[in-house]
Amino acid sequence: MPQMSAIDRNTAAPERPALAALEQEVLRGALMKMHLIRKFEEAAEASYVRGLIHGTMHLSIGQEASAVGSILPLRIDDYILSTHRGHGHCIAKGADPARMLAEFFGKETGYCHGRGGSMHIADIEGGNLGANGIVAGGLPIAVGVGMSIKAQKQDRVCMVFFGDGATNEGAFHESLNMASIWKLPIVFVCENNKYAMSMDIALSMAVRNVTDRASAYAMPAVAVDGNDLPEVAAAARAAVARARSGGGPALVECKTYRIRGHSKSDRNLYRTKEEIETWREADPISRLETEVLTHQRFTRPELAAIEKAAQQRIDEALEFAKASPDPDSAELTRDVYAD
Amino acid sequence: MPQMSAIDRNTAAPERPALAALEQEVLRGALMKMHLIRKFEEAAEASYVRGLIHGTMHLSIGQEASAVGSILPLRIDDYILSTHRGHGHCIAKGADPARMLAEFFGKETGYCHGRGGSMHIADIEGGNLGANGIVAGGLPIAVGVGMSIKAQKQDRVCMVFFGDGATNEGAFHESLNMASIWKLPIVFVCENNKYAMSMDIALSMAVRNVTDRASAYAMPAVAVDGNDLPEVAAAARAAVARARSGGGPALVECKTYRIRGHSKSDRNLYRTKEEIETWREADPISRLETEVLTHQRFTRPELAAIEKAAQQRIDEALEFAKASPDPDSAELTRDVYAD
Amino acid sequence: MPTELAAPEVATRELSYAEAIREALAQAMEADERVFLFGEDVGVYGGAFGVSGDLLQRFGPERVIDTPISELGLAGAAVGAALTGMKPVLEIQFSDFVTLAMEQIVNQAAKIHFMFGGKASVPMVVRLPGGSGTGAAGQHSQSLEAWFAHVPGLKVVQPSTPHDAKGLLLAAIDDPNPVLVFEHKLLYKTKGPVPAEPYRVPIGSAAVRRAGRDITIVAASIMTLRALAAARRLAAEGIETEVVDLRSLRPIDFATIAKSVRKTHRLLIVYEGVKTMGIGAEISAMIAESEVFEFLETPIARLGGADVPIPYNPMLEKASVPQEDDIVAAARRLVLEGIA
Amino acid sequence: MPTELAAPEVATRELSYAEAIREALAQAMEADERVFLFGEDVGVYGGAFGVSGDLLQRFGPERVIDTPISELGLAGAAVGAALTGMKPVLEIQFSDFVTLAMEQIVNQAAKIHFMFGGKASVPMVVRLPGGSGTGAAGQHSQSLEAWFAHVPGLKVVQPSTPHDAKGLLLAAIDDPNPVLVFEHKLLYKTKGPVPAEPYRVPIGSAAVRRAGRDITIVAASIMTLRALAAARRLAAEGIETEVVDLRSLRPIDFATIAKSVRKTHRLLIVYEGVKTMGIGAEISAMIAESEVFEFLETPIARLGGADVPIPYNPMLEKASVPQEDDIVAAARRLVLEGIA
Ligand SMILES: Cc1ncc(C[n+]2csc(CCOP(=O)(O)OP(=O)(O)O)c2C)c(N)n1
Ligand SMILES: Cc1ncc(C[n+]2csc(CCOP(=O)(O)OP(=O)(O)O)c2C)c(N)n1
Ligand SMILES: [Mg+2]
Ligand SMILES: [Mg+2]
Repeated sequence: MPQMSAIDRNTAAPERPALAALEQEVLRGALMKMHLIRKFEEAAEASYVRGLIHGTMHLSIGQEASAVGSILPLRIDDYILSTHRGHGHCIAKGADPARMLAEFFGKETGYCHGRGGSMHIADIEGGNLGANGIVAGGLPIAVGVGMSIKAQKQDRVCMVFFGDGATNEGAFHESLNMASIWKLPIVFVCENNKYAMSMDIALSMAVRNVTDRASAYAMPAVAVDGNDLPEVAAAARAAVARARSGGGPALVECKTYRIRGHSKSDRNLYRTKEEIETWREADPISRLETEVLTHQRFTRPELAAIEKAAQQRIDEALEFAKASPDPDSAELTRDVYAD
Repeated sequence: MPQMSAIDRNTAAPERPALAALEQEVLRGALMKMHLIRKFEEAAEASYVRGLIHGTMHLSIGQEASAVGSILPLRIDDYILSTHRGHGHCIAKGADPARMLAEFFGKETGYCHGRGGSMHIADIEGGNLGANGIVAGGLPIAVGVGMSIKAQKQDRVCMVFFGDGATNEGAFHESLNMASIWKLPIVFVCENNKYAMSMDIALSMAVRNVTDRASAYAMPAVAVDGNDLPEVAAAARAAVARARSGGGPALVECKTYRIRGHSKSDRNLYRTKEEIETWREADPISRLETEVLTHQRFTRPELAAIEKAAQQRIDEALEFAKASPDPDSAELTRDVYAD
Repeated sequence: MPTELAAPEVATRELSYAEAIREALAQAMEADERVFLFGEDVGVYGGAFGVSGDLLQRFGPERVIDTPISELGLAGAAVGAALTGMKPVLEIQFSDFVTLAMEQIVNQAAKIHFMFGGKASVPMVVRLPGGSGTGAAGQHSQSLEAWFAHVPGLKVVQPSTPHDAKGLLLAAIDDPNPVLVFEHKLLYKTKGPVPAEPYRVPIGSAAVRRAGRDITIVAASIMTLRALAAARRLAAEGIETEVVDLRSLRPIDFATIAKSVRKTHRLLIVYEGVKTMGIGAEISAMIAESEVFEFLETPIARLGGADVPIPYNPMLEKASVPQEDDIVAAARRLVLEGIA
Repeated sequence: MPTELAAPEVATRELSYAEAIREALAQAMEADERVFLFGEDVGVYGGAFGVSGDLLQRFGPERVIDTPISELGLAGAAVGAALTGMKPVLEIQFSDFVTLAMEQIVNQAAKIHFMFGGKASVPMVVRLPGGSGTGAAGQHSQSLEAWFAHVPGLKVVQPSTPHDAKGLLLAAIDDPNPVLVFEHKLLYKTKGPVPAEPYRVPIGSAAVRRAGRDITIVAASIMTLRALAAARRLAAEGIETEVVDLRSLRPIDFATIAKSVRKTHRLLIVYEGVKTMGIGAEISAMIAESEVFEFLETPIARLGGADVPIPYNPMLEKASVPQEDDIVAAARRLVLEGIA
């Protein structure tokens, strides 16, 4: 429970259950992670603009509540499988932003020793089995992780992320079916940000919600406001608990929005400025901050301190990434095979 | 209307609508085709046993009503796409059993000049775009056929067949989704015969019916007794009319049963003799014959004449196939490329 | 004296490779209403690499079709449309994603004409941006064209110039067979002369891009440009290089390669795909089993991609596929030391 | 004097190729509870080719798992299970269906170890019954193994004997990398000596099956048997053939092949996959770019599948892949006339 006097609490309107369910340190951690993600991506973007990073990147700015809220109920030994838009998931699962940025910079100190880059960051020790450059590529892998957990009689859970566009891939269908018939401990988290690159979900599927597809697998499904961290966390908590207790898989759909373009080549021809603006106002970080201020869970200076700490960590991460050595070109074919 | 006196008609119970909807010549044609399919497959089976045919084959004995009933509302210029279990569809669409059997025998006179065999019989002029050796392989092709019909502003329809097992392939999902968002003139006919090879549908999917999957695509769907020709025809007629008039795709699920093993290697380890016997009693041909006799649409001698004519046609087909020449080995690479 | 051969046309107008492809698409769609383009983000976005550009505006959403992310389904849709009177052009956003569509391309498109005894054909085109060099790492940088050269029933082309990008695509659209066009991401912005009117570059014909007497370099796609640059440097050292641009991987224009090797007695094959089982293996083997074998004075050398997924780090990425320096070094070694 | 080399083990017990595979699976599952078998109809049906047989009864439905028809999903499931501590063995019912699973095998399984900087590995095995000869026509008879030999990160083996079928499968299950085992449908019923205890045949090692001085035949899978039969006929004509059974396609045991060619000065490569871009192309190219090139007295000959989808008609089907007569003729041509 938050540390405030009974008087303070009485003056504030009662917290909604989803927020009340988040203990103070959990909430602090969640805020910190959302800031870390935002600052991380801003730093990456700035580095790209300055030519320090090559390739492309897929930013999740605006989607932080979906990543952090979903992962909040997970334990360190639970697994996640992430996407091309995966920085948020990675940080939420506890990865070190410095090693992530080093990977972005293609450095030997990066999570993949500079071999993978943004689209392939994996943090195996932290339970992140990897971002994925293939849309829906993680979904079938999740099935195997679920089989593995079950075979080893572990009480772990596997959470797999994917976008709305990914649900049009055959892999989505095959994976949800197998997860369901075998009652695997998998939580399917769809981050529905309304677009697959330029493709409006209203044009790419005939149903309104991704959850409308779950009945084909007799799978419980819930759609939540993906920019509302407490709601996302509540939905994820229920799905994770169910999966962990042998109840089988579930689908959580986080309705959210990506503020940035799809990738660096995006000219935003498929959506209006107004739409972007509307969603900017639903920013998941400031929304949560406003709410916790209202309920006096945190003071303004406390929130500022969290943000500042996040910024500082990312600044340090950037220094680390810049200062790190490049891989040795003589080791080009290292790690092609395990031995 | 059937040619019988008013007195006769009065003594019989009224026909159910699905049967009454079938004009006498249509019904005769349907009975004839069901017999042709049955005799065709029995002849193929016997030829295989006698070593006249090599390879394997997938018999649809017991599923004739599904093939014939579904195709009954189609016009000659409508398209079908068929499966590995496709003899029924092919004959129902009007193919010549002699050229089909010749194909089975690998002869130059066969539909594919002996290059394709049972799993690849196509009758392009008759609108059969081919059987398919790949489970669910025809489904994505149907999407393109639907696009083609629409682009050319034709009033044709494409009917694509597939089994229950095929609905677990990603191709099923991708195809139904695209057909639905683009409102393509496609009728999806699932012949649910309870098994995919040895896999019981109860184990391979978490929902009871294939139709339970249609809502994921906002697609109308209906399940019918697939051994009941008039019911199958009625459901297909509605779906075809809808598709032809621009209403978009629909799914028809024919619940049926394959009496023979999956293919020649099947030892029936996954099902009981009793189950097979129960379904044998629901034989679609004798069921329909009993009903039309009851309603005096046909007399016993008339029915016997139909069956005999079918047998005779298949006997002739067999002679044709046997007497036909083999392909010329010098022409091994003919038709690899079109020019 | 070796010279850079003049471009086959007297066109002076220059287009980029991407623009040349777009022009081919536009001209094909204008000339034949059966032609349409579809794929992920080819419409309003203008294509992930900007190739389709304004085609949606010019031809409307019924002929430039944005699709869901469903590569297998899309390839199948191309088969079905081609089977029934249309001429679909499918863009696979990155050639790596063709891994999802192999079933329809290999089991259906490639085999239908044959399996149906010649009664139906599948005139579809698949455009596949391939290759490394953009920092997109292992799943977005592959060169998988060699797989398709192994599949009877398919045709495979790989243009290296804007001129050929247009002419090969138009030829592919004309062709009654399924044709895969492997474009190269790094080439989209390269410029070159492109005649304004529609024209075809025949599928199955290689092009001698530079004449020389000391060594033949057969190169494909972007490697042709690197080989030409290497040839200029080698010429300064007195090594006269003949550069053959492969252009078609299925069928391979063996006659042009053989003719060149008969003249130069040395062969170096340069390609971006993984060396092992890459297209150079086939070319080498074709030469080694032919009567040209007797004309060889040195082993047949191949320069191909390293045995590694394409790494993200830019230096490693460059090191993983042949660069100009590598070509110069390999050619020198072959000519001067006689070893591959 | 050339002789048939004795089988490497003194085992007298004979098993069929299918039984040998089943024994390997059973022994692996007994020894290591992380190992499990899954795929379409591998359980109650016993496998489409009867390979798994009674394994369901022996190991129960949690270790011998019947699956829906979802090849892409299954390949991905193998990746996920392998990533997290299991050792999955996936049966793809006919190797042709791997076309549906390429994405997971090539983009994920093959690259994860590298892309993750060596931090994770994917010890999965995929068993793929391949080859023609059963009258199953174009979509059920392909030999697609060459594709995978093009992919860094994968290993590919192709056993020709019951002994190797067991030993290579056990080695594959041990291996920390994804391994594809291409079995041959026509070999399942062939018999041969198989030691009862578990043993490994090292991946990446070819086997000299017969010694000879006039010509080296490198063959893979069932072609090894045909090459040996051909060698016996050739011996009667005085042509002494050395037969090398390739066994591993990735990595290729170049040393064994090179040693043999240095001795015989002639090379014929025999494989069932389509000749163009088949595994023989790579072997030919490896020889042609090596110092062994100088030892060659004749061109390097390849006998591979014809440029055609596998036809249904049995005579055409036979004509589409190398038969014993073809091997005899090709070897004769090379030795007597010096042409490929
Ligand atoms: C199989 C595959 N097809 C296409 C792409 C190219 N691509 C990358 S992300 C993307 C859009 C994905 O949309 P969605 O799943 O909604 O995720 P989002 O980008 O919106 O987070 C596309 C088409 C890809 N990476 N993989
Ligand atoms: C992609 C693919 N996977 C597996 C097979 C092998 N196979 C052929 S038919 C079949 C069962 C198909 O079941 P279903 O779709 O229900 O059709 P049915 O045989 O019952 O008519 C299987 C597994 C195949 N031909 N293609
Ligand atoms: Mg999206
Ligand atoms: Mg079935």
